[in-house]
Amino acid sequence: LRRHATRPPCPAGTNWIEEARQCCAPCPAGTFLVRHCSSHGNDSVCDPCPTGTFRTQPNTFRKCQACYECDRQAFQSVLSNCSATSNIACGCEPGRFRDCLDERCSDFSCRQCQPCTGRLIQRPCSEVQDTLCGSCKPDFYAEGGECQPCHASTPETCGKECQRACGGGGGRGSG
Amino acid sequence: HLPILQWEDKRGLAFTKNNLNYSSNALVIPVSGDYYVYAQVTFRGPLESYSKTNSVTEIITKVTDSYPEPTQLLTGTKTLSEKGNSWFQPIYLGAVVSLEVGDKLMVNVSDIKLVDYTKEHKTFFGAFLL
Amino acid sequence: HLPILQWEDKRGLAFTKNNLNYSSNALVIPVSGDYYVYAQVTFRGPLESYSKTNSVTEIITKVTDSYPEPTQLLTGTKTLSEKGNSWFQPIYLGAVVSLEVGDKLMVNVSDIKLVDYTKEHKTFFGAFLL
Amino acid sequence: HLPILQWEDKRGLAFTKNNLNYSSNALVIPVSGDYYVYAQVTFRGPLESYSKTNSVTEIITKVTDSYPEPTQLLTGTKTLSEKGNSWFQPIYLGAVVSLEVGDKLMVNVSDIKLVDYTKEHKTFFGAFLL
Repeated sequence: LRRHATRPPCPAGTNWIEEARQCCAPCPAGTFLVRHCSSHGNDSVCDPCPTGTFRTQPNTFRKCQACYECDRQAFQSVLSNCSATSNIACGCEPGRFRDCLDERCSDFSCRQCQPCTGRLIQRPCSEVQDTLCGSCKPDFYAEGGECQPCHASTPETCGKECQRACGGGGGRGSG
Repeated sequence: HLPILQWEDKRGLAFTKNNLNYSSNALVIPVSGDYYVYAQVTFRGPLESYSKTNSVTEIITKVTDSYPEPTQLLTGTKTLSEKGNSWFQPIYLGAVVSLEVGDKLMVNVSDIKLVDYTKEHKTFFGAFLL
Repeated sequence: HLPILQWEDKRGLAFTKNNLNYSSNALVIPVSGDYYVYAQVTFRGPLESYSKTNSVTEIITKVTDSYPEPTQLLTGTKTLSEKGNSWFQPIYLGAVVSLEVGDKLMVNVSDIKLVDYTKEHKTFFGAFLL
Repeated sequence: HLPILQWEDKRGLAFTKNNLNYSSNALVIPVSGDYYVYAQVTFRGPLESYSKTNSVTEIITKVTDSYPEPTQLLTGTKTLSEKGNSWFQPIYLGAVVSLEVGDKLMVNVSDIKLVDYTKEHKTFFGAFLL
């Protein structure tokens, strides 16, 4: 035996409204329920979501959801503004990529792309990952993990790698 | 979506009453009103060395039959600075939320493997009507 | 005094009722009594070109017209040990305090730039009469 | 057992009422029922000439005359990663528990020397009947 009256399931496309103890057609996305329907079920009163709020789906909620905000302090930028039917979407300002807190990446900071000074760019910086730097550019030679310009070296400082990359006696005034 | 925690609702310190029942990982709201909802999750590591994660997150969410997306009510996110050795990190959340009869409350976590479920007084979840 | 946080009191999950209204950054107590007062602030950093933050603090204060100084009711202060990379630190506070009609409750923080204001479920503030 | 904290129950923000009295370090339950019990302890260190602390723990326990062992109701335990310099770590706990008249509630800590007892708004303890 069921102690309290169970309610009949609502016909497809309608939601049970406890207050009205009946099924009503939901309000469209981008709106919320102001007044539930009368007995014939499809005359609910719905209002548009106020600015700064949204509903992505048809619903029988009394309020819309608050929009998120982009973290301007962390150099996030707005990819698409919050609308009545969609939350704000945030990305990174140019020259920065997302440093995600976890796999979901719902929280992220925007770190500066590395410049690859003196190096070839194997994969450019994008919204989701840092620049991938390649080997030294022509006229640059590798030294201590950095790429130094050939013209900056002198015969005395131009070691084996420098000579290989910069050809012969090294940088200034050579040839 | 993030993994949902399962709870003990009868044994030990756990209990439910006034029709605020627990079923399929959720507290089911019996009467519309304002509830103080709270949960603590104790996370513990070490993290697997390969894991890129260095944060833990706990979210209390609301699911309503008539709406396809869960609503995040309360979120606690903490970065970890004790990567290597063993660590403990409790996250407590609590606040008043307006709920409708039939709403379901759940606790999601960023990584279920990091949850310390060994002692009932370290990880807990509840709600009461104001 | 420490900076005072501003709050949303109508949109989304936010609401006020029973005359417990929000005005000029404060919850205004409508009737004397014991209230459970709570707030969570999620702090996050580091901010580039910003001196390294060693700690974050959240304080729930009470201001009474009849007394010039705010009273600190609840304080959460946490040192930070996250090196260099981005960090998140939630601080939750909650307790029962005796309040008089007209008292104003506010949340102060050590540094407003470090507050994560981007999602309503990460930083919140409220009170209810027992 | 872990050391038990002592509390101020009259001066400043502290108060007791409705026969929920404080005696010998415990809140004594005057009437059986469900209570929301909470406590925050702010720990701080390091203390000179003191071994490095790896973690801090706060436990709200219940002692019942009819049972020789205290029951751990709520536990917050946090490892510390602050290297050398001074650190602060608040731990907040709160939940609903079913209590009987005469039950005694206490707060235990891993190390009493590390408790910041200097300001009443940083370390506090309380309960209220639902």
